[in-house]
Amino acid sequence: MQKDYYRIIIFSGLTLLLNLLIIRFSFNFPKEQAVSLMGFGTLGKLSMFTGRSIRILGCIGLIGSIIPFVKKFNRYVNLSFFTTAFTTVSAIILWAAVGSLFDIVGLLDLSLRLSTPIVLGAMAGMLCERTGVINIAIEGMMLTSACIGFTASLYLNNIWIGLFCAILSGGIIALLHAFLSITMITDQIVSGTVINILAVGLTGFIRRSFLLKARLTRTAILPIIEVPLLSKIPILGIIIFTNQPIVFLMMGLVVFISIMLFKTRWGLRTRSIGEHPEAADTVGINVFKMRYLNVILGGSIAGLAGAWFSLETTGSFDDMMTNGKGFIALAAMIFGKWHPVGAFTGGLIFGFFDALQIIFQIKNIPIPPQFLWMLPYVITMIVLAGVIGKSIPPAAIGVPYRKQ
Amino acid sequence: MKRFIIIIIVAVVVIAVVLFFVLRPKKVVEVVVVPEIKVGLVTDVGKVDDKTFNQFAHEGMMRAAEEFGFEAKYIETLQPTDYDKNIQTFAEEGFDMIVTVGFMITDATYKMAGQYPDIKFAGVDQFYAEPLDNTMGLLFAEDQSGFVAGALAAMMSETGVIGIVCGMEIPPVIKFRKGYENGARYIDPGLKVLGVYIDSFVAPDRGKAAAEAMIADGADVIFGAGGPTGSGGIVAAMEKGVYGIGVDQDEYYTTMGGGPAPNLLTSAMKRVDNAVYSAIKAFAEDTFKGGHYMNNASNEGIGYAPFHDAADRVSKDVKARLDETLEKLADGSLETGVKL
Amino acid sequence: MNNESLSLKGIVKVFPGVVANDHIDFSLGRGEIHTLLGENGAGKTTLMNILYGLYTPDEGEIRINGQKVQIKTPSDALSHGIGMVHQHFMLIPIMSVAENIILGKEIKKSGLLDRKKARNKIKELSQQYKFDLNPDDLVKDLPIGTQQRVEIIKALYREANILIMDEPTSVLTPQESEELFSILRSLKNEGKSIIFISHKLKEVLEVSDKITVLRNGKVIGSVEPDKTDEQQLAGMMVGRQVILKVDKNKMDRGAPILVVKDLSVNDQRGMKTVNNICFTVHEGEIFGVAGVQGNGQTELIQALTGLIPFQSGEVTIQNRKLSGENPREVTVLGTAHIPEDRQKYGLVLPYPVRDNLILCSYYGKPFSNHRILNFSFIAEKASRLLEEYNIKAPGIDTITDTLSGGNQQKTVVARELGREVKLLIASQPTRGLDVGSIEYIHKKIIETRDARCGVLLVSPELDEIMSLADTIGVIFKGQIIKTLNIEESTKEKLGLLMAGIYK
Amino acid sequence: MKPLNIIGRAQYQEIIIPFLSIVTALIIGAVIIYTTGANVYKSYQGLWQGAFGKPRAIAETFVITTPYILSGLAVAFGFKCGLFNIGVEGQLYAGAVSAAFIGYAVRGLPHFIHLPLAMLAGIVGGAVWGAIPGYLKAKTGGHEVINTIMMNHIMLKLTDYLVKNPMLDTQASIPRTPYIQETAYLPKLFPGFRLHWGIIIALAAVFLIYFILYKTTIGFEIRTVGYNQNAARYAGMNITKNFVLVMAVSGSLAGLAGANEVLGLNYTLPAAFISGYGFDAIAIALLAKSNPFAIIPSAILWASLRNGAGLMQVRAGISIDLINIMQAFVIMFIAAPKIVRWLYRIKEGKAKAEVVLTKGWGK
Repeated sequence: MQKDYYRIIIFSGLTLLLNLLIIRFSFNFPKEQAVSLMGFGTLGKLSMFTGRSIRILGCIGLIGSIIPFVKKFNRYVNLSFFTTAFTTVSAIILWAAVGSLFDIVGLLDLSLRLSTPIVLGAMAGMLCERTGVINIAIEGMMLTSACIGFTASLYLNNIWIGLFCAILSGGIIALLHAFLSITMITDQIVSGTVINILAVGLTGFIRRSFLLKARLTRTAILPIIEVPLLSKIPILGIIIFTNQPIVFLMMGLVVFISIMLFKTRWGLRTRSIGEHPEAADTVGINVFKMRYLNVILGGSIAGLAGAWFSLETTGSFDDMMTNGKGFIALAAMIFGKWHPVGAFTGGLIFGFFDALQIIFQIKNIPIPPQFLWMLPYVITMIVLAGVIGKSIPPAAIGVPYRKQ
Repeated sequence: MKRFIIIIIVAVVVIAVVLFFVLRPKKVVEVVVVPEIKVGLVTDVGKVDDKTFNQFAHEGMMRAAEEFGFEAKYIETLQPTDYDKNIQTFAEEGFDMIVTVGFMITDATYKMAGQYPDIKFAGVDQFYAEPLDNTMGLLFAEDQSGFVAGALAAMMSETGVIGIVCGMEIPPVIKFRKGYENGARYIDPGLKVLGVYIDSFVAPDRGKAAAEAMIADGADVIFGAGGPTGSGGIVAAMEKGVYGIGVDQDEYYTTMGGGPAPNLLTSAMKRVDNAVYSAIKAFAEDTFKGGHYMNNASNEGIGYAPFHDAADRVSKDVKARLDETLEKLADGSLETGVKL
Repeated sequence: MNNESLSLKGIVKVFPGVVANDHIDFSLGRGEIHTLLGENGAGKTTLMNILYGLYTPDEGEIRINGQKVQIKTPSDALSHGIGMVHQHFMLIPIMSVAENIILGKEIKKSGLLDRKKARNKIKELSQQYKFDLNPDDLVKDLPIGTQQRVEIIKALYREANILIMDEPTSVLTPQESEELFSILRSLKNEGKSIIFISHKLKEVLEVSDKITVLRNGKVIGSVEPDKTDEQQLAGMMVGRQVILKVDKNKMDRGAPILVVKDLSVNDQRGMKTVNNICFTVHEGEIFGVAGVQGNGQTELIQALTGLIPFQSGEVTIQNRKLSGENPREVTVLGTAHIPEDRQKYGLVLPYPVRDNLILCSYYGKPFSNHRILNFSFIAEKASRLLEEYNIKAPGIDTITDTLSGGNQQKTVVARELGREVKLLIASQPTRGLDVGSIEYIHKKIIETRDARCGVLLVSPELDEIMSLADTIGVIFKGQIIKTLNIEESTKEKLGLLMAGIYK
Repeated sequence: MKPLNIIGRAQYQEIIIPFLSIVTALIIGAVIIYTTGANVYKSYQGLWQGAFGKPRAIAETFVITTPYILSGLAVAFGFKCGLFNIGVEGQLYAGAVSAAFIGYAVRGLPHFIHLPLAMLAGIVGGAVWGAIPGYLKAKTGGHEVINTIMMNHIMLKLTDYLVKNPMLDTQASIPRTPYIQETAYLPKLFPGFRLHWGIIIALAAVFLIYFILYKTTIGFEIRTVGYNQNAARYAGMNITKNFVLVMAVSGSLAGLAGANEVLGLNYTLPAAFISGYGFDAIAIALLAKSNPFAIIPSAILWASLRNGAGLMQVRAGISIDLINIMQAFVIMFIAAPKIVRWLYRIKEGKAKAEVVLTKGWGK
């Protein structure tokens, strides 16, 4: 009880302070002169007086952060966090938009795209972990399949076959993980580390042996697809229904895996194995087979995430091009409490702040870029510490299943 | 269960074998030459095929080695603390000349040059406060290169907004960016230049995202300055149908894989390969002299690549003005205004 | 024997170092409740795991309805109509009853799970056997007895004809056990055959049609219940005459040592499971807490020993008030604690025995000095305890995990009683142990009492409470509803109290 | 007689399995070298000579071994308490930045005060950076795995900012901090070699960590928490305190590694200081099965592979990628001894209690 109270005081106190700062900040803009322009795609744009708008936001946040102090509303401490997060981000966006158009639709579109590999990676990890196999090798799987997918698409001269090979190679690398951690009963984190190291070596080696000697550097990239009719919807049409295949696949997979996990036989069995493998075994479910299957499926999704880098985005492959996104995906997965929608949210937060960082730089906000780069990481830590709290992993995770 | 695993293992083996034979590189017939003189190259953190200066330096070295019959080897550095060690490895293997690539190796090169006075050193992007007799600092006027790119971008832009996607915030990149901005303003002082640093040289996805955000903000020329990250920006430009400008080397051949690339205007060249080549050439012809060697517009150390597929879209006037700018930079009548 | 639904012939199963099943023959008639009786480690569970496909036998054959069958996996067993209710329930706590039941034999509609149909089917089955189950409840929220019914429904849902019940009564009250027996009888009347595994003689005699006794992996013999009695069965089971009664002197009650006043404790989910409990334990007294599992015993013990905080009330040990949630404080006051789950709380299994023996005293002199461990003293002390408490381990450096359950528990007991103690809090101290170890630990508890310590003993085994305790408090829904002297308590009386019925 | 024999076999296996693992990895490496058409003998000769061929090569191997030991020890120490510290990279930076700052900014101190002060700054920097995720884990349940990954990224950016702005040496042609005062130099061990006293400090740290872990009550608590948190609480140990303590010590080891690099080797901190030690450290700790003394050989192995790679590249033109592939196989074979046993038909020795390396998500 007492601990909770401190938490409320500290958190709401901080948000209160932040909102007061925002209100103070709003007076920096001369009345009637500073105008922010927000673009909403085809819906047109909205122009607002910067100072006044920021002040209104600050007041909303202030109310939100005062509420938890009232004893009756103690449990709304998360509300105060979310309103303040909203007001702070909005206030900074308004600041950035002074004098120039700030394209909200573009920002969201970019966020969704940048979140794609993270969400996919998180779901890859989730599939493994839901059956009780830890996967810290998402990074390695993504890197390998980015490389293999690209190589195959070059040599076979067909990007769709390349995409298929990327997914396949993700699955094959995952098979190694499954073999090591399920059959060989290796510590699952060790096995993941092996794959991460191997991936760096292997891709570097393949790139040098097959790509550079052959002087091949570039392939086509996956086409942009506009969903007929739906892409005409204002705002959503651009953000959701006009995208490249892997983004669509990602969104589809979030829905599909949610349904699969919670509504189908396969999902029920998968979850049961992650929670209590003996129980699943005693009702005749083949634990080993299900684990293999899920780890390989997870790897294939990681393969898709890898293809996003090489085939969908850039049409080239560079060493280490996944740039630690696999580890971010791991964070998104834990953040999302091993749920596809949670993983999607987590990935989106990263994508959003990464996109925001770029746009802030373009808008010349006088903050050193290093601090903007930090943004997604700091936000994740705060959210994890204050709002999400403890996320409980599947009970049997990391424990190899042994039959007698 | 067992059958299931066996099927998968067999499938993997078959795929692996097929891939192995399909993708097996042609064996290069080795010509055995017995060279007497050995040239070595130490990379900045990264590999000799990183599409940036490491690769170009390596290519320049290979060209020279072939021409003069030298034996050429390289060491790829993994961590900055290994610079000294890698240079020493060459020195103790009896190499006669060592090329070090990147400004990060400046101090190590200088130190080792003092230790091994008989070996000649050439350092790409390196400036020594008190140069030794056996060290040659190969410097580049990136600002001039960026200036030319900026001038071209300003002339080609219709919206009055242009963009630059940079890699990490390090001196050569900063010089490119500032040169680009000044070049654009030289043509059109009211021009808006959008710029973004990305905290990695190998994040083409984020480079692309940055470029897209700029294009959404009205930019119609994107200069990608920073390895694969910048190339990501160019890819975005190609996709969205706006102009792109490459960096360092002619990206028409590297990033765009030899075309077609109707929207790739040109590349802001930084001839690391030429500089390394000339340094080795000087050594081969015994004209090696310590000191700094500035590669700029006046000695064709920087410049711009051919327009290739975009040639018919660049008008004669534009080209004339561009060449004039380059000439002015070369003869010193025009300054880029970049100080670092 | 055309009425034989199952027969096992010459089953052999060898584990490294142990012959768990040595040429076992067993046959089960249709509509029969056949009990497998034996001590822990006699091979009952191994045999049933073989039958259920969890283990593969090294030798022997299994016939079902006269047909020879191969059972390699549980799904083979299920397809032959064998269902099993495991001693440790095979239920997934965070899933619903329905999900647990249909797992492995799901009803599908156009690719998705048909929850509605599953729910109906479960309701139907539970009505048929008067189970009163809600398919949407989460398993973790259900009482133990209900969880067991979920397990039974799980088997029935799979249309099992042969039902294996592995020690089903170990977690139930006498009343609940009675209900279970009537369920078993009605199952039997429907023509299902039941293998009932137990080591409790009374209930075995009550429920079975036939009893087969196992000892050390061998079949000792089969008897019919009306032609035998407890003494004979016990003799067959243990191989010698056992004294089921514990010898002890009359209590010599001293000053109060543990006083619990109006204590309330919440469990992990924030439910108040201990509700204003009051009782006192005196020097030289064994205070037994009797009650069905899940009535707040676990939380009570954890709060008393400082593992979890308490909401209100006060606890005094040796006239010192506890500050709450501080196990060290409780230990320093001279309290020994034998936890209910020795592997989870009491021991660090990968540690050598030596380290487990100092787990609660490592921080003080002479075990350590200025935070540096005094190894010579520790080794000496550990060897002494090893000998004194008769722990069968090759040495003090033996990894605890490799010891048998009895020796592991002895390690805990040695550690806790091997230091100066004024109060012993023991929770289910003999759970899952063999008869020899049980006797030993009972003896130690009595000795502790006779050394003028207070003992708080919590056990769901009424027999254990009745043979050890001097005073018995019955816990029901987080309260001690009645305190009795041993002289005035009978099993029937206690059983009613445990079920919450008292006058 | 018989039990003795079995014990003998177990010990023999403890040596033979790692040995065969390395041999097998080398064989796989040879096959890969062969497929690229290079000379296997020349490659391995280069690898060996590059690592141990000359006094200087040996010295260089130990120069790399130094941070490997310290950072590997940092990860292993976390494992002992069931904490997975992926944040060694960030903590190393924190140590390097702090040490560099004290090294150049504090003037006029004698050597025997300035050097320890700078090292202490590195230790404290790393400790603080490590303690934060430890505290968050204990208090809010935030996973140390995520938090340390986040802290890595944050530190990377922070270092970049610091070195390019407040700590920039404006005289230098590259973005780096000013050179540290000579009074803060960590002296070289032998004249003419880069090998410095850091290796001695690292070895001392191994002994110290071993002592703490196995000879003190602190270590007893840490190991107990690592194996069984419930039992630790039962025994009256403070879990929160241990989490914070372990992460702080782990961070301080990493910070010391960073300080060593600055004070003993570079004498400055450049902006693009990419170490990568943090991730190698995980591999080294896993290879050593978190045993402090086993960290030394595994660090040497890793260092020699990396140090030899240079000469291998010069002699045979083999890319450094091969080293990564071989390292992956070494860990794989050591972690999955079944494969090696199967390959070389070695019978299983006496069953031993398994070494718990990691605790999944730290339940």
